[in-house]
Amino acid sequence: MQRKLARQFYYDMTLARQFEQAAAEQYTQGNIGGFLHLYPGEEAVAVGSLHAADAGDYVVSTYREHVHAMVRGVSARAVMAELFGRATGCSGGYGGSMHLFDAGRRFLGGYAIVGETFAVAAGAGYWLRLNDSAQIVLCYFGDGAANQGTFHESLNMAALWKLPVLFVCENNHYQIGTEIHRHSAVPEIYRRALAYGIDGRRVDGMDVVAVYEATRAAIQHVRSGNGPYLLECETYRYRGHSMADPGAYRSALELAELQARDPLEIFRARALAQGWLTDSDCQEAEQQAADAVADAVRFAAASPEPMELERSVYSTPLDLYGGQP
Amino acid sequence: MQRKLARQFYYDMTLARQFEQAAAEQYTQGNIGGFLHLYPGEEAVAVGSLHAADAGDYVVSTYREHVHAMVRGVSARAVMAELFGRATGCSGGYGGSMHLFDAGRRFLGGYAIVGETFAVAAGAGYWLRLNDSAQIVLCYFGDGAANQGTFHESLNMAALWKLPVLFVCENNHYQIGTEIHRHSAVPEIYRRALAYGIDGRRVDGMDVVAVYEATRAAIQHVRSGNGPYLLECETYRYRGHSMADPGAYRSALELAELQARDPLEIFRARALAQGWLTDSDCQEAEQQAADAVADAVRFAAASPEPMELERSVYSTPLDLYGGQP
Amino acid sequence: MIRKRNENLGSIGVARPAPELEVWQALNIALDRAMERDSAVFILGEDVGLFGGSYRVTQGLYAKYGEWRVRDTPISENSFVGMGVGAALAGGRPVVEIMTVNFALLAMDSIVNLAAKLRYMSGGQLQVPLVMRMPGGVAKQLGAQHSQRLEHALVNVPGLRIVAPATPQDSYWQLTQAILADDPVIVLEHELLYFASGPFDAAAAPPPMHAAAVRREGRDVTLIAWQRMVSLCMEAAVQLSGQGIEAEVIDLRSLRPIDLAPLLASARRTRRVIVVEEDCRFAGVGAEIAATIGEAVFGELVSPVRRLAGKDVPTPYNAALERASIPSAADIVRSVEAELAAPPAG
Amino acid sequence: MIRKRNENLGSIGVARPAPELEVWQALNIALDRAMERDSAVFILGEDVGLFGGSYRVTQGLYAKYGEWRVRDTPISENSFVGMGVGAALAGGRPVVEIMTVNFALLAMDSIVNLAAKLRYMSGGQLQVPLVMRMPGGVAKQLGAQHSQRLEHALVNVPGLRIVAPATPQDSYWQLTQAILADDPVIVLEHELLYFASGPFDAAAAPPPMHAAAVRREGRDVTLIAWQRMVSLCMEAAVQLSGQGIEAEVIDLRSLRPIDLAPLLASARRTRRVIVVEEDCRFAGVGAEIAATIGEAVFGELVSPVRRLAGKDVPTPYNAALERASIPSAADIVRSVEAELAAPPAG
Ligand SMILES: Cc1ncc(C[n+]2csc(CCOP(=O)(O)OP(=O)(O)O)c2C)c(N)n1
Ligand SMILES: Cc1ncc(C[n+]2csc(CCOP(=O)(O)OP(=O)(O)O)c2C)c(N)n1
Ligand SMILES: [Mg+2]
Ligand SMILES: [Mg+2]
Repeated sequence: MQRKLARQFYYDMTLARQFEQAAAEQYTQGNIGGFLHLYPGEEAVAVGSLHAADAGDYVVSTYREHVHAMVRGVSARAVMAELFGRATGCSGGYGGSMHLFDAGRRFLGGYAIVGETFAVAAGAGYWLRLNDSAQIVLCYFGDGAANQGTFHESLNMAALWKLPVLFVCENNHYQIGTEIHRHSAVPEIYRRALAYGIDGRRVDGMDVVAVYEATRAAIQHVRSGNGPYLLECETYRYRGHSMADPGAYRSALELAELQARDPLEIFRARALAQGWLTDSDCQEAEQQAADAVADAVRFAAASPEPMELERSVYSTPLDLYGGQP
Repeated sequence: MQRKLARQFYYDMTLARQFEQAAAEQYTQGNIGGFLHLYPGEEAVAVGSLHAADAGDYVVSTYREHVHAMVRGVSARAVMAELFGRATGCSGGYGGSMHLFDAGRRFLGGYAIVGETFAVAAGAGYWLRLNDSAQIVLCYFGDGAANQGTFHESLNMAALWKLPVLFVCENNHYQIGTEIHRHSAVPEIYRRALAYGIDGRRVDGMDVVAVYEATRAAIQHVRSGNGPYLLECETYRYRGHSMADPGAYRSALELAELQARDPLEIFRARALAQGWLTDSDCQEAEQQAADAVADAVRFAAASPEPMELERSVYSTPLDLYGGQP
Repeated sequence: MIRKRNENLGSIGVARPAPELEVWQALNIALDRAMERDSAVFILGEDVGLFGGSYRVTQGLYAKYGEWRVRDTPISENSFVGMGVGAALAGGRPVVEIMTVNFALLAMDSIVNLAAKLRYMSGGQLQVPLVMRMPGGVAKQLGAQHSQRLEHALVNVPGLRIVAPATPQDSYWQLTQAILADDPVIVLEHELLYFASGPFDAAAAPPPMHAAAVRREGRDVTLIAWQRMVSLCMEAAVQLSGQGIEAEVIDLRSLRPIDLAPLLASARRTRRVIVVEEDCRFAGVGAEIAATIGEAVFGELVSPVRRLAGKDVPTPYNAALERASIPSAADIVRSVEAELAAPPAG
Repeated sequence: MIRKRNENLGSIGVARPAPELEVWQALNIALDRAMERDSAVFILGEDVGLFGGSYRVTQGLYAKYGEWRVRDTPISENSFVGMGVGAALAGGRPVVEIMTVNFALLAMDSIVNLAAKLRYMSGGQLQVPLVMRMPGGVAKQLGAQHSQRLEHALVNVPGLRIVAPATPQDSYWQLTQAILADDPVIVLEHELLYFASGPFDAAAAPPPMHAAAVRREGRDVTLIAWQRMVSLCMEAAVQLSGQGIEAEVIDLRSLRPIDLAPLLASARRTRRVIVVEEDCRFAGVGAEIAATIGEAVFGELVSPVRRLAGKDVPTPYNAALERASIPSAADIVRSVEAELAAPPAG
């Protein structure tokens, strides 16, 4: 593995962990409102998979998407400012934690209604395919989302028309407080793809290198015109579902066991052992991440608020649209 | 096979064929309005499967449900009168062709929005299971319906909670004008059940005995507490999707080939060869069916129309509901 | 599917001589031209391709543009509307046909939570140039689940534009404009109007997409309607004219926004207003118009704004009951007569 | 999920002394009693069981009644509401919780095409005693997709009953009545009211499920509201009283049907009416009330019925903009002042 990539992985995962920690603190202090869904424990999924994608590929994510946005290139500043509801946020303060967007980076959001991502991704994929584009779409979703009707509908259409969509399941085994065996008759999500003739596999979502390799292979499959693919990443969220959830439905043992497989620890140990990284590389990355997060918080706090309530509901004022060809 | 059952099969299929023929005529004459979806070609499915069920089992069907209602015991009179929109119809003239109901016979209808049947059936099944009832639910649906999100959602829940529901797919290979390979990535519908760990199989839906036997086995499975089952019956509709559809998207060859496998012909030949029925049995059944249909038309035409527009929108007038415990 | 229905639109439509066309043809031409002009325009929907569309609207387009631009979908409403949103975000200009408005209930999340909100939620970065065509209304004995009118549910939603053409000319104009718009536009079509004919001039310059149209001038009462109710109002107006009562008939053409100025001007002139609505009465478009006019011209009316609307029942199958469940031309005549007979209130 | 929110209901609620309870507790008690009384009552919804409900409403019931009567569902809204319909047809009395009203958009088909229509379509043979609970409203920076109010879409639908309790007492009463009703009933709850407290008396006899309640009498102006807007109206009324303006505040309690008589009586007395609505203005419940009152008491009002409503935007995330998007107590005060300052129109 290249040193450069290893450094990137470690930095991104560290930034993710620290950013979310800071977001939790800012939420507790009342600087962030609404629902806040954090990503600690799942870093290897976004980091490993998104680094396997091209800049021209589209990314569609859920309400637990801060890290996806940042790995995609949205600055920690723009994400934190959005959580603060500021005009400098990546959605101008209009979206919030669950609705991050960056059109320029082809980061299509930020969806808070579980299951919407499937259709949006399939639609973007349809457009790419119609134009014989080499680009593809990455579509993130949780284990709970796999039970929404749109999963079925959209995967059938994606398969039928061989749309270039990589469906990435972040299987953290919980739909809020409901463990996967209590919400899914078949808890191996990748197996469900077979009902549409879609290839899929499961990968250890705590191992960023495994996720990266598996995603590269999957993207290769999709980009070559073989149609969609479903990559299931087994992972775990350390925190409750959102800041409002203490996560009381999980045993301390379960949590401890899973935290022992921490994606940052695993990667760090391996990178040091393999010589991809040195101790000082790691320390440097940690410091840099800490600086970036502190800077993002300062930036957000100092940013102005959006002022216009009625901005961009429409492309032109509602009653002025003439539409002359 | 018992003679009695053979006679019943032959009579029911003949009645079905003749009834639908008469309905088409009455539609052309303007005595029936709305959309009219007919069943010729598919008789073996409803007849074979419903005779394997108990009177206490619930039946949930689609908008192509005249025959299901009649095999279930709703009289040809009550069905025809409903098509005529008369007060003597099985829905009092309020429902129409797509909304036949008979609460007493546990015939729960009659749904015109594709995919609704799955959830309604699962719900009735939930209630039966909650009460440890020995009854089950039969849920009919088309190949096109299998792409609706509710298929996925409801089958997952049915499997998760081992609900007593037999899903019967009437796979006639068409969703209106769209052939199954153009609407389903995996055209073997029973294979989709595997995504929920639901057992399923495919049976020749033109062979009433095969359907009957397969349904008996499937019901046995469901009634014994093994959870849902999906039985896919391969069949074909001779007519267009509804009276408004000439069916121009199908080749004459395809139609002719399928009609050569006519369920009535197949069964008649076999029943005669096996000695289950005699020629005169058949003739008698045909005559009896013809009489019943003619009588149904007369009855419907002579029946009064419903008069009250605002009847039974609510259980009590909207503003009178007190609800004192 | 209903392939053959006829309802004559009488004198509705532009006044100058032009060839006659049916509504479905006008829509078909609008789609064809839009697809010719802009390769980003494509169609998604059930049986829109090979089959040619349940109401013929997409006829011929599959042969001309191929399956990638005229795509037959499975029965998966919420997802294919959502796909329309996704494709629009990526640069396409999809025209989604929901076979009937009744099935739009399955796609409400994609319509309301995706199409309508994405521009705003993204701080204006994204746009959703998506057209959603859907026929609805009470047709002929289609039963309760297939006789819906969804105006009441859709018009409230910020981010949507909603048009409701009643003539071939407007169908052409407004669908063309909808496809050109950078916002999600719902085109409400009416199942009983597809085979209605009227004058058509492809070269004529359209009014703004949302502009209301005075279909008939009159001094005694203002009738406000849209879609099929416009033709019933015209019919009623002719009858009333025979009794010396001159009704002004305004075709709303757009339900979001509503073009208020001509409504207020007319109300001020006639001082009596009746909104004729096929949708159920409760909190529908008629209520909005009555409330708004009532507020804007308070004290200038002879009597309050009346609403003649669909009855508060699911649509019955029986033909006579079905007819009784929505306003007829005779009902309109009776309402106007009652209105004029009553001594001025207030 | 918001576990801790407080909004004081002030003097809303029954007047006589009773223990104080929070809204979620009153709902919880109503469910518990209904389940004790009738074994046909069971609960379906996301995280209603083991987790105890996003807003605690089902807390303790899973332990007490077991998983078959308190069922945690997958995220499959359209199907689990449809299952509620199926179970109701077969004899059950399900209470379905849709985690928030926003997700009801996914279940519109089951609500509108199944629950609401089956009794009528079957000629009265079938009944659907189904309760659909769903919290909604603008809460605290939940963003556009999670801040919806769906009154506008639901109230128009024949076959549904819709209640919207604003106090613990009403929450208990109306949920109890909803479960007893043989029709589908939607119980609209408000996310910011769950942890509001108020007097509670389990033994008190309830008024009819649909009856409106005069929360405060006043001679100068009538304020009509429901859910959270009632408490803002009460707050405004107290402020106005300090200026010598006495506002009457009516809590609708039910949105379908609307209990018209007390509204009209009050309108006739005060001759000025303002409907305060959290939902967007266009063709909402406020429009219906304005149109109906405008028609019924035409000529008796000093000025037209006014509507103070949510702004025509998706709900922004930013806190200040979010606040500006719906009426506040200060807005209500200002509206009343403007209304009274204006010279009588008409
Ligand atoms: C349609 C819909 N139903 C319910 C919710 C409430 N909700 C938000 S997140 C969530 C659980 C989703 O679980 P999963 O898909 O596994 O994602 P995770 O949160 O574990 O990342 C639920 C039920 C929602 N947002 N949308
Ligand atoms: C949700 C929905 N979408 C579209 C339709 C229009 N429609 C009626 S039947 C039908 C085809 C259904 O095909 P299938 O399930 O195979 O049943 P079949 O008619 O072949 O028996 C369609 C698209 C509908 N009724 N409901
Ligand atoms: Mg999860
Ligand atoms: Mg079929």
